[in-house]
Amino acid sequence: MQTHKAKRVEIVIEAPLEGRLTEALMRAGVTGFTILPVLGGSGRSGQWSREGQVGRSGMVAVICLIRPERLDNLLDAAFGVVERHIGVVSVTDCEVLRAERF
Amino acid sequence: MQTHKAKRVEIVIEAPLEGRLTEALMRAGVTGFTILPVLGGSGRSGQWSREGQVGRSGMVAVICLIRPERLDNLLDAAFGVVERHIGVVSVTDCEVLRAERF
Amino acid sequence: MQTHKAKRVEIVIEAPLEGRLTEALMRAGVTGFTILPVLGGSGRSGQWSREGQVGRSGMVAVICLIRPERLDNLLDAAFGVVERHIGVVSVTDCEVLRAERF
Amino acid sequence: MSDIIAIATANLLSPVILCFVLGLGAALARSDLSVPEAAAKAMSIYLLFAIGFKGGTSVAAHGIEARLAATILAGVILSFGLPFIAFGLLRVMTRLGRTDAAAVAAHYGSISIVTFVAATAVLEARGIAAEGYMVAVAAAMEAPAILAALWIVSRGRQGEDRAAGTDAGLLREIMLNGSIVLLVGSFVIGLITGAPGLARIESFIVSPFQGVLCLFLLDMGLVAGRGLRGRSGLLSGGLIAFGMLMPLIGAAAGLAAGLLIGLSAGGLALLMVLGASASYIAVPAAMRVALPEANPSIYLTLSLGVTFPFNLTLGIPVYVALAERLGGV
Amino acid sequence: MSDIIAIATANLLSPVILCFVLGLGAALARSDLSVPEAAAKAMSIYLLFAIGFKGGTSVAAHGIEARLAATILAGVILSFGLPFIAFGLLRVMTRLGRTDAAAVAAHYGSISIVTFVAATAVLEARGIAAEGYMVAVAAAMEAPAILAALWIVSRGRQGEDRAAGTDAGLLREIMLNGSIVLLVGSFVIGLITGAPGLARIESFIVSPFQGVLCLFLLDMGLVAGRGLRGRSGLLSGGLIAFGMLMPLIGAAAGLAAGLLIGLSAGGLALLMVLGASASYIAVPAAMRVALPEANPSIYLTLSLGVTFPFNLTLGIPVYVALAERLGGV
Amino acid sequence: MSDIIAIATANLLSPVILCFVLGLGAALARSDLSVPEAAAKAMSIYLLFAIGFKGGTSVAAHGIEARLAATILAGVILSFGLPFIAFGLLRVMTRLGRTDAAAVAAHYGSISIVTFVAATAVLEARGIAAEGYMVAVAAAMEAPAILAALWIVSRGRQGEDRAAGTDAGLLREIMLNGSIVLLVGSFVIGLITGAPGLARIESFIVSPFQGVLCLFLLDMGLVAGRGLRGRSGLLSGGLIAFGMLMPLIGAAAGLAAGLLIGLSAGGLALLMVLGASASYIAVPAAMRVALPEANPSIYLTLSLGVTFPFNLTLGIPVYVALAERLGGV
Ligand SMILES: Nc1ncnc2c1ncn2[C@@H]1O[C@H](COP(=O)(O)O)[C@@H](O)[C@H]1O
Ligand SMILES: Nc1ncnc2c1ncn2[C@@H]1O[C@H](COP(=O)(O)O)[C@@H](O)[C@H]1O
Ligand SMILES: Nc1ncnc2c1ncn2[C@@H]1O[C@H](COP(=O)(O)O)[C@@H](O)[C@H]1O
Ligand code: NA
Ligand code: NA
Ligand code: NA
Repeated sequence: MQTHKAKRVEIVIEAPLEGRLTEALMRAGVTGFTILPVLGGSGRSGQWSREGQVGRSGMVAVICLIRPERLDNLLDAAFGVVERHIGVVSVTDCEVLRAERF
Repeated sequence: MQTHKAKRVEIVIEAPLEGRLTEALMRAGVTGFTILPVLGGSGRSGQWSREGQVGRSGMVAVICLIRPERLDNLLDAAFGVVERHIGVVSVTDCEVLRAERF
Repeated sequence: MQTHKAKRVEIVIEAPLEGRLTEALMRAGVTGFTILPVLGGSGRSGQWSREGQVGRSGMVAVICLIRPERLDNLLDAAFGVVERHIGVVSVTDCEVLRAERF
Repeated sequence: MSDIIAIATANLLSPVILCFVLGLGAALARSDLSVPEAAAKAMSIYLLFAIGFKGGTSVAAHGIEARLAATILAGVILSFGLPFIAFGLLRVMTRLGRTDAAAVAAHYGSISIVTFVAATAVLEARGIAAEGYMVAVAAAMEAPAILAALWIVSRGRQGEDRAAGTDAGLLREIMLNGSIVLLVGSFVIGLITGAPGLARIESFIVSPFQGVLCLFLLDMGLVAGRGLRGRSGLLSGGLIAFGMLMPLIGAAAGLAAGLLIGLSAGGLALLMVLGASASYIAVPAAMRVALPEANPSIYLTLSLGVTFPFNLTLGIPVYVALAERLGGV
Repeated sequence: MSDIIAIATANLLSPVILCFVLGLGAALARSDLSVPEAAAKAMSIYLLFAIGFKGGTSVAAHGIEARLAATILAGVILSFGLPFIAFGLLRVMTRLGRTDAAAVAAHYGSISIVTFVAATAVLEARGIAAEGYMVAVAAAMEAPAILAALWIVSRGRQGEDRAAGTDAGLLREIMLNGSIVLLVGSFVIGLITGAPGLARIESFIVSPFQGVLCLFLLDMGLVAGRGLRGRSGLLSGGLIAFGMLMPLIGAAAGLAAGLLIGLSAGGLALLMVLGASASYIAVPAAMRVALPEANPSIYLTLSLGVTFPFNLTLGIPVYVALAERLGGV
Repeated sequence: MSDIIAIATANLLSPVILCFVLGLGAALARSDLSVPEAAAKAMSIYLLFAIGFKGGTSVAAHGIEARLAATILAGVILSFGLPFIAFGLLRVMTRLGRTDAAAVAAHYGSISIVTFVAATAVLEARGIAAEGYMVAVAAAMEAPAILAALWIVSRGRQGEDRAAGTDAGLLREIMLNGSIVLLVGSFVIGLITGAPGLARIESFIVSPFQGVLCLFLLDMGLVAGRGLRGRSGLLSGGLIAFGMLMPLIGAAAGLAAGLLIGLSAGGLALLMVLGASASYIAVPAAMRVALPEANPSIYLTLSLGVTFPFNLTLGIPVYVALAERLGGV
């Protein structure tokens, strides 16, 4: 089946920042993204778990499939938001069906 | 540690279609898959969020690790279900432990 | 934007083992990980779904971004825990921002 | 007239409605107030179980009348028939294509159980009794509308696509839809255990009922508001007009059927509400499977953002007032 | 005999049991009816808190008797001893390997708190009082069975594998299992605050109790049904027979111990229920950690799909009837 | 003095506090006991709705007094002013940097609604009435502290960074924070529907209130305990001292303001509690957005792990006793 090269960007970020990140992504011309819940994790700022949270805290994972040429825009936009906050950004090569969607 | 080449297929699809997709995957000889919840997202059909949903709506992410040679079968099966619906399919190269499982 | 080579390890494991896995990962010098909830799945030990569970059962997905040179340590540690249990481990090449974090 | 206004104001100033308004306002103002999905689902399970059970016990008390079968039959006919009227209206009043129109039509043949529950609360507040089996009628009305819509679409389609409409598993999914099963199941349980059963769980399903309904409608308001915020652009004047006209037509049809059968004032009001209300749970899910080409934003926004609030605020008082005038005793 | 039938029918026709049957049927019919996991967990927390607290307040009222210690000790012995009987039976009646048999055995030594709660509801309905400290006994019986099973397995194993069974953290996890902590904790809170404390939260933990139990058992039915649907193939005739014979043996052991101690009819019935019931929460999780080679489908399906329904429907009435005959006052 | 001790012991031995202690202990002992996030959120929605609504109905009963405005104004001033005192103290008592100190300070100007609710429960238990509009005051006090903190920080900053603090959307987010909207909204609903409205949902929002509060505090204990377990290392002696001194200062400020306004004993106690309590929901989320450099572990652990338990166990009894002495009638 016909597939097309693309990049899969995965951004783990604090929940209160979610809205700001997605807005930044849209401004950067991202056509779509998917948000996954996160149960917990660990990093330089220590270990945490959903259960240990009150209110809107915790983190989410934002997954974004884009055409390779759009990657830099996206990373700049994402970095602008993540920069001063805890969280991680990873990029993977992938193939997508229905490239017209991206 | 000994690893083996495989493909990681990630399918984001509407929850009401989940059952139909997994059945199609099994028919296509897929040995296993993992289903992750989705909090929200955005695409050609607009932005949505779990909170804005009632009932069985929303989307799920189905992750499927398979041997490279089985990829085309899987994509055909997946495409048959996703085709007329909203959702995205991406494929990544990966390595797996315990290849005998796939 | 400047990115750095890394590995993305995804481990799907039974929830009761989560604590043991993360401890093993830390001992293996992993600097961070993210835990995602799992709704259900299928594999050699059959199909299951969150809804069919009582108590602390079910599975979780642990995602771990690390420097390539640390991969083997991590896989050994992970395998030590997963070995006798159901679950899968996959590894993908990726690029990360802010390598100093890994 | 005066009594309509009386009921309307009493209704509009009830905690239940004000909670809905609060949710609506909070969402439109983009507040981050939200009710966890699991909590909302749990409340809907509670509400379905409570009204189903109470309906069953009341039937157990009054005995099963011949009218039960007649009313259920009437409900099925309404549910199957109304989509055709809705479809015709939509093609005239709006620019919706065949598939979108059929999908919307299905929602208006089917019912909104929350609207039904809100109506029972209003009747209770006015001390009007209703036939307990109306919950069974509600359950019976959920599915037929979907079949009507699929039939409408398939008539306008070619081979392979027609197949789509008639998906193997779909029919089972529709009939065994969770809310139908729970409603019918708890109705039967109430029927079997009767008064003694009710006595054992009364303090759970009766006393807190109104309060739970408040919080549930708070969430409904939030959901409706979020939908309107994002998608109100989709609603042409014609669609909005349809969203308020169709309930009145459905209510009129329910009224006619109810009078024929000779329902009590309470039963009459509830049958009108069932005719007037539009589904936003069972039908949307079925439409995604059977008519994926239909745009979900249209039918969801119309049913949840226009018709549901309309019935909740203005519709119910009107239906109740009319039923009180015309209904038997 | 007649009274057994009387209790059995009263029990089978209670809303609580019918809700379980509804859930079971819905799941077997592949309905999409489901209770959110969070709601189910919240209900179990409510139920554990309520019975623990009520038990504590009743002990506060009647004072701590010498029999408390004796009964807890008896419970621990039952929990540790029954797995050996179960293991023996399984090796004779079924083809299960050593590890699978030991894992199953652990479940039958331990207890099902929901079965316990359902039994208290039946006693209440019949106006039979029971020793408040039975909840403490229930908590004490959760863990020992696990150790018994690990010991059985380790006896048949070589070095490195034996290590597996005795995982450092495991023991702590078992003893500090959430349900044990909550049950014991709320028991102690009830003990401390006594009647005045109960008065403050009575309308929360007493009146809605039966209703919450209904919805909780609805979910239990759904879970059990899903399990049976997928895995009933695993159940050989021998396993099913074991799943109904073992509870009777456990109940008999509980009866004997209870008579020795001289428990009231209510306490006797509850100790029988504890002996008869099989765990499906604490033990399965522990088995996944300690005996991963054991097939979870077997013990879960057997405990949840066979023994739980058996006790709920037929077992409890029998145990209660016998206890009423033989128990003290 | 004696009455303080009386209230304190009565408070410490109440089911509510003991549930908190149970949760705290379970978490510190690393039990896997946990309340689902959705259930905890649902309970907080219930509590906010209930106290807001009750406050509204009581204002509807007693009429809106001039003191309402005065008290709200006082609350706003307290909320904006206390962070400056807190910031000063932190710079003296601890080694926290400017940003961390400001972030912590914001929490102490704002309020903990759960502490407020717990206090109302204590007042009820002692049969002391309070002004219904105190819930409106509570809502008014949530946000100003955040602005004060941002102002403190921006004073010490250069251009581009100053921008950060004053994020476009932030202000709206703070003002339309879910808990503020729900509290104010349900207050207004109570105000509109008054006694008849209350009558309809009383058995939902009044009778089970204390019980729900118990389970909610069980979860608060679990969360606080988990936080302490992981991060107690962060708490220097100075920080802990601050965590217990600052509430007393806040309470004193509240007392002074309340006496000036001439609040009743109940109102006085609640204003003291509002001054004394520290936020751990609204403010932390705002701080993550506005002051990401501030270490969340510090302010969360301090507010939730030190000040919340302090107020809950010792603070409230002291405030209530003082209020009873000095407060009007
Ligand atoms: N190496 C990693 N792999 C996967 N997730 C990570 C990693 N490092 C950090 N994270 C995630 O990002 C969150 C914040 O990380 P940090 O900013 O390092 O505290 C953690 O709680 C994890 O959820
Ligand atoms: N480029 C993308 N990257 C990640 N997820 C996407 C992307 N496009 C769409 N999705 C997901 O697929 C869903 C439906 O997409 P669409 O069919 O384009 O409306 C969205 O709600 C997202 O969850
Ligand atoms: N090929 C696969 N792709 C993705 N997930 C899998 C795969 N095989 C197994 N899994 C996941 O691992 C769990 C246990 O697998 P197994 O040990 O094969 O029973 C399954 O329930 C799935 O969630
Ligand atoms: Na209708
Ligand atoms: Na047992
Ligand atoms: Na304060």
